[in-house]
Amino acid sequence: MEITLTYYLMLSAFLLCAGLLIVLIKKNAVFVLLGIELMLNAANLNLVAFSKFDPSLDGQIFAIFSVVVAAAEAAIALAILLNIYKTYKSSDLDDLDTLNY
Amino acid sequence: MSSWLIIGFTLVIVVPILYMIFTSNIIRAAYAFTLSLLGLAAIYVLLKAELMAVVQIMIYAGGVVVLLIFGIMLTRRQKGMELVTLHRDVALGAGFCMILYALFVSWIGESGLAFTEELVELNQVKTIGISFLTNHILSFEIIAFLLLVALVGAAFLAKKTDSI
Amino acid sequence: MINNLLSLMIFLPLFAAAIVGVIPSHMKGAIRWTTLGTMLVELILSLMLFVGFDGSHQAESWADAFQFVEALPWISLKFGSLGALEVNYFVGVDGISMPLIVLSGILLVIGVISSWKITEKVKGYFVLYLILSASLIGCFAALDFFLFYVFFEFMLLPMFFLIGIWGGPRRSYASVKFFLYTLFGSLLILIVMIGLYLSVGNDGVNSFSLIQMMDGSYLPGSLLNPETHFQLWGINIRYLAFGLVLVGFMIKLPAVPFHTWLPDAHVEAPTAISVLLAGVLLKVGGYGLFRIAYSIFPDAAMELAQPVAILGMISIVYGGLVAMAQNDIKKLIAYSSVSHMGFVLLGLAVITLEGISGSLFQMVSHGFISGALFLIVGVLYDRTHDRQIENVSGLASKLPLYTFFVVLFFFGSLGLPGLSGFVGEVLVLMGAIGAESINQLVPRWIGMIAVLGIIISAAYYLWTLQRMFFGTYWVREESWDQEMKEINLREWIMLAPLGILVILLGIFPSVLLDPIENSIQFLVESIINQGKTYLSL
Amino acid sequence: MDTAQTYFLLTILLPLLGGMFTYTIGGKKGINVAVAAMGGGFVMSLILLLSVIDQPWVIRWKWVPGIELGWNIDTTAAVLMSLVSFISLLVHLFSKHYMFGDKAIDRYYGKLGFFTFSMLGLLASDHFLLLFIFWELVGFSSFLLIGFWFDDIQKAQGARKAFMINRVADAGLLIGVILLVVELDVNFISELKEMPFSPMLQLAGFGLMIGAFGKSAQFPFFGWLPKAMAGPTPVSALIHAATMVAAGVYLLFRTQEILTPDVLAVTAFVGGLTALMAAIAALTQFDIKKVLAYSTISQLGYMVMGVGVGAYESSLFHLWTHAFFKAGLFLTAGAVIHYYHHAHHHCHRFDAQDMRNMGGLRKILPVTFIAFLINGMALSGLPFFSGFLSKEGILSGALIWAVGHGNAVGYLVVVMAFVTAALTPFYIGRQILLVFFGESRTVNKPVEGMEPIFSVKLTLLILAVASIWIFSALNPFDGHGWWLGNLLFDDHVMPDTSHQFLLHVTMALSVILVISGLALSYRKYKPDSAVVLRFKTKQRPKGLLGKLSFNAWYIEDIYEKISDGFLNISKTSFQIDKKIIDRSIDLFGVSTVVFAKAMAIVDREIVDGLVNFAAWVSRTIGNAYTKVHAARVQNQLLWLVLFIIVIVLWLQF
Repeated sequence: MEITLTYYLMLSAFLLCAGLLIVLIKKNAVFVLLGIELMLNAANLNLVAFSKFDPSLDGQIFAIFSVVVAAAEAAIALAILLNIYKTYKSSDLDDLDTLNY
Repeated sequence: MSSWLIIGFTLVIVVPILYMIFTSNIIRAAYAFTLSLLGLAAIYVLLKAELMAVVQIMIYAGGVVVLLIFGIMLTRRQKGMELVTLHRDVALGAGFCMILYALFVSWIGESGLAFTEELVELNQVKTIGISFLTNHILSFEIIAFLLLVALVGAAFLAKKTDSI
Repeated sequence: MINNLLSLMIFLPLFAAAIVGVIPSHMKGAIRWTTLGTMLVELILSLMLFVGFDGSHQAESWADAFQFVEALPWISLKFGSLGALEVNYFVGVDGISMPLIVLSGILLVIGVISSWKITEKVKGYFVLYLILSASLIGCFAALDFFLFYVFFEFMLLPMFFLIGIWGGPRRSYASVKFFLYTLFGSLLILIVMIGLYLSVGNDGVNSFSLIQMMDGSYLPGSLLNPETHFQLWGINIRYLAFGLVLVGFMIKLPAVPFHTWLPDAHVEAPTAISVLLAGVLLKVGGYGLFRIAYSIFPDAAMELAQPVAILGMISIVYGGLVAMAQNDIKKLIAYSSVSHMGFVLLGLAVITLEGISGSLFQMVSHGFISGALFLIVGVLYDRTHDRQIENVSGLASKLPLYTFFVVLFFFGSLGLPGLSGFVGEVLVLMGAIGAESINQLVPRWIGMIAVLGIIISAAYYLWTLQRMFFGTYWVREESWDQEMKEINLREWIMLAPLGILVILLGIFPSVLLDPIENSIQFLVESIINQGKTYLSL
Repeated sequence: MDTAQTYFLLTILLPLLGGMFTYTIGGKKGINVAVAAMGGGFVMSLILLLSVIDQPWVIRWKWVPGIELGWNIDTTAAVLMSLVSFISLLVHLFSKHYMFGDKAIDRYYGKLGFFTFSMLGLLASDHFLLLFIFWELVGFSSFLLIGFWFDDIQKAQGARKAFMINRVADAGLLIGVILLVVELDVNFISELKEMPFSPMLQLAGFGLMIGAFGKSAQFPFFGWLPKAMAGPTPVSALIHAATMVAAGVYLLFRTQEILTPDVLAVTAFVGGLTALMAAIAALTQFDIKKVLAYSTISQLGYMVMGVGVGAYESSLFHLWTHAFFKAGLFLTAGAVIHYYHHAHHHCHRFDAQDMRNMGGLRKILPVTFIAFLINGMALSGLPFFSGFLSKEGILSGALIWAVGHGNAVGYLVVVMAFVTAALTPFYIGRQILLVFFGESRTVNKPVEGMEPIFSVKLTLLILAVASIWIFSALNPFDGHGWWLGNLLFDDHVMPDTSHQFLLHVTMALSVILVISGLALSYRKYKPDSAVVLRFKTKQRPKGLLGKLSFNAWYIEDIYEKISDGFLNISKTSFQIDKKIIDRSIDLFGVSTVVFAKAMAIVDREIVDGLVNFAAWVSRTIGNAYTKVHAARVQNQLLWLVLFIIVIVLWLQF
């Protein structure tokens, strides 16, 4: 069986949709972060897969950038999450409704 | 041979992700996530992107996941309590996501992006390093600055609340 | 003479009300004496008005028909291009309002004396009383329609509370009925007032001035201008306006079929308030008919003379018949008021000199007589706390002096010559029977049927007299027997002046009619002339 | 103020002031003041008569703007004023004895003075309105005097009914007066002159006629006079015999110029009818005063008829003579009643006025008997008494009138007049025989010394003597020879000689009738006749005519029916008032409230509901929208996904 770009793109799409699904349906904020990481990975996979057919390797470079940004994002997000938890004694996203009222 | 490997690692990615979707336990989900990240790294290797695979393992599996697990432990309500999360809007979310996936699939299928010809082998790490400091120097600097800001910001946020 | 006599008369009671308002409420004596003093001053002022009134003054137009005139700008709102709202404080008297002011002055004093026995919430009572008296006098003196309306409405509220708080057992029903009826009437008047305001004025400036309304200085092309012939539902709008004012004041008068508030209000009201209600308040209705309905809409008055006269006739006969069927003496007198005020309406409707002077005389004389009659009922009620005719009999042998007054006022009311009631009635009947040959407004038979009224009134008064005062002495309750004492000094002071006035006016009616002769003549002429002018337009 | 005015004012005011003085401050001792004032008034009236004999005294003054009232004292008025003053003086004197001991005698004199004043004023008024004023005042004072003993409800009722019946007739008079004053511009009685016929004049004439019928107790108003007998007997003498009841005749007499022939014909007919009806009613009465009352009505009928047939002078003459003899009859009847009242004061249920209890007073009260006899003969119309003379004139006048007109009604009037002339001596003879002759039917031992005191005897005798012919006319057979007639009537002419025959017929017939009447009554009621012996226990008559006579033609029952009818109308009106007018007003109020409630419901449910609905819609949408976009991040993401899908689809297709 021939593995083509299409295959990677489909896998990436699956990752994206799965991450999105996790973001949408899980109540816990940490879980949501997991989903976001998953979606970022989907992007990375795309970049890497495209760069396989690109001599400049720009795809990989951007994937690395993306990983770095994702790491920084995760750190910041967790810091925010901890502060929220301190304030609201909850990590449930539904409880964060102050702006609603 | 290699295609079977790819399919096998794909399963290593997909199955933990499905588990993540259906489970309520965050810790287990985090472990499953780690597994799927490792599977992804393997895919990268098979895609001849070794540097990317290394970065994936080091930063994601080593850094981000550990960070997340700390986050899970720190936000546990009380000792001994199950690390359980609840689901919401499952049907809607699943529906939308499946529709989206179907769209993507059909779109990808229609797009005709079906490259098969592979490039010649290169010294990837060297090429990437030169690119960083030449073509992509601005991006590199910005990423560095971003990391600094993120570091300071995270440290600041993680401080005691009353000092804000 | 004092320059601001009328203003003084209007505002003195208000001032006194403020003073009474600050007297501590346990000092009942001080409150009573303050009110009495004020009212005595009012009486003196009204007598000064009577004496100072120039009866020989021959008016050329309404503008110079009034005396003691005071005018001050009051409310002046400018709405730019929409025009302006100009209300003036404009008072004055002519021969029509002057006797009524004097009547009020006299009855208000007597009302205070008869209120002496009010022991509950004295302060509130007298404050309301003073406000009422101010608005009564203001109503008779106002020459600005808006001012008149303000005083007219101002009268209702104290009256409502005076009946509703100090009244009898069914007081709330009565007071609400009174209030709604009168409010309904004043609503009709308000409509006409606005219509007149929009139609009357000088040089495009609208005016509330009654004088301009009576002189007929209508703005060209305006709603009520007789030249416009504006029609609503196929009827000339001036007739409609006249009808509205007529109904509005007929409620106050009251004339059948708008009279049913009166018996209830009278039965429930305390004695003094009954006296004022019958003596003065009803006259406001009559005065309104004189001043507004007939003076401003002479054309409609002439055209509708016959229906109005028939209403008056029905009031006379029907009121008397209903009075005969009463068992409650206060109700009887209330219905007799309906009957006697019917003469006012009838006399007015015919628009002849006799009719109108009789009508005015009847108002004054009915004021004294019905006031006295309610005092008489009050005397009995004070002793027995009962008003049923069949519960007492033969009082004449026990209370001869009281019976003397009863006979005097009963016969005064049924029109015995030599007492004031006769003069008014006979003048009205002369007017009503003679009108056909003078101005062809009202056919003769109406007056002839109205003569039945004097038979009926004799019937019920004599029957009452026989049932209550003649025969052997008997009272229903043992306890009443001890209370049956001859009238005391206070009651003497109230009844004797009224008796003297009734006899005086009966023998010398010219005491009242001479000073106002010119005014009445002018009124009649202006109604007839203006009416003919308007009708020919 | 000229002298005539002074005299006039003194004449009318002295009785009033004397009475008022007695009533207010004089008390029981003030009676003498009232009597003295009345005496002064009488003297003044004579002086007044003398002063106006040449020139009538007229004064006008403004009453109200546009109407002038006036007095006019001509000879007629002055003569009648003297008459009233004189009789009133006699009544004042008589009452001193008669009312002695009554606890309210001061009030009695006050009312008497007031009545005299009103009556004098009535006679002196010139303006019709002024006449009406005094007319009413006379009625009022009569009410007061009839109801003098108001403790007795029967008497009070009598007073009320008398006043009411008068009032009804007065309404007619008022219409007549107003029509005269306003429509015809006829104001002053002294200025009356013949007027051309007009319907208005006719109507006014009928109005005046009704008023006169009321005061003079003519059919159908005569029922009040027997009721008026409830008053003290001297009052009956003064008011209901001599003065007040004559006012109607006086009015007709005064207004003869303007009465139309139709009015006169009706007047004549009703006068004759009343004379006959009342005479029949007098036949069967038991009450001594009621006989006299009906006799008064009957005689008044004569007078009214006299005016109707044009015999004004005779009417006035009859008024004059009747005043004396009827006052005398009443006063003597009063003396009789007074006697029985005192003789039986221990017996409460005793009726001192019932003739069934009387009899044989001739010996006990001789002076009273003589006075009664003379006055009775005058009443019956026996020659040589005053009544004969005056009645003669009326009867002949009626005959001449009937012959002149020649119609059936005229002769009917004449027949009625002559029948009455026969009945009058019959009933007065019956009364004299029953009261004064025979044996007493109750008092076994006659109480001696009950003859009244001197002043009363004097009073009675004066009135009796005045009924002798010589005080009226010199010729006892000349009905037109009234010596005052020359004084009163300028154009006093003897009747046409062509009627001489009729005059003789009348005279012969009336003498025959009177004597036969008297003879009949003696035959039936002679002292030892069967009727008299059984009279004590006599019951009411049984026969139709007897019942009609005893109940006075049921006139009072008719009044009762009418007044019941009025009361029913009144009650119906009240029900209309309560059930229809008031209820419709209440209904209006209630329906307003209901409407208001309905509006409130509409307001709450519909208008408010709409607002609420709008609010609900926006809230629901808002809530829904809140779910979409608000705080829950994941929701926003969800919708984001949806829109991405949508956009993707849109881009794709």
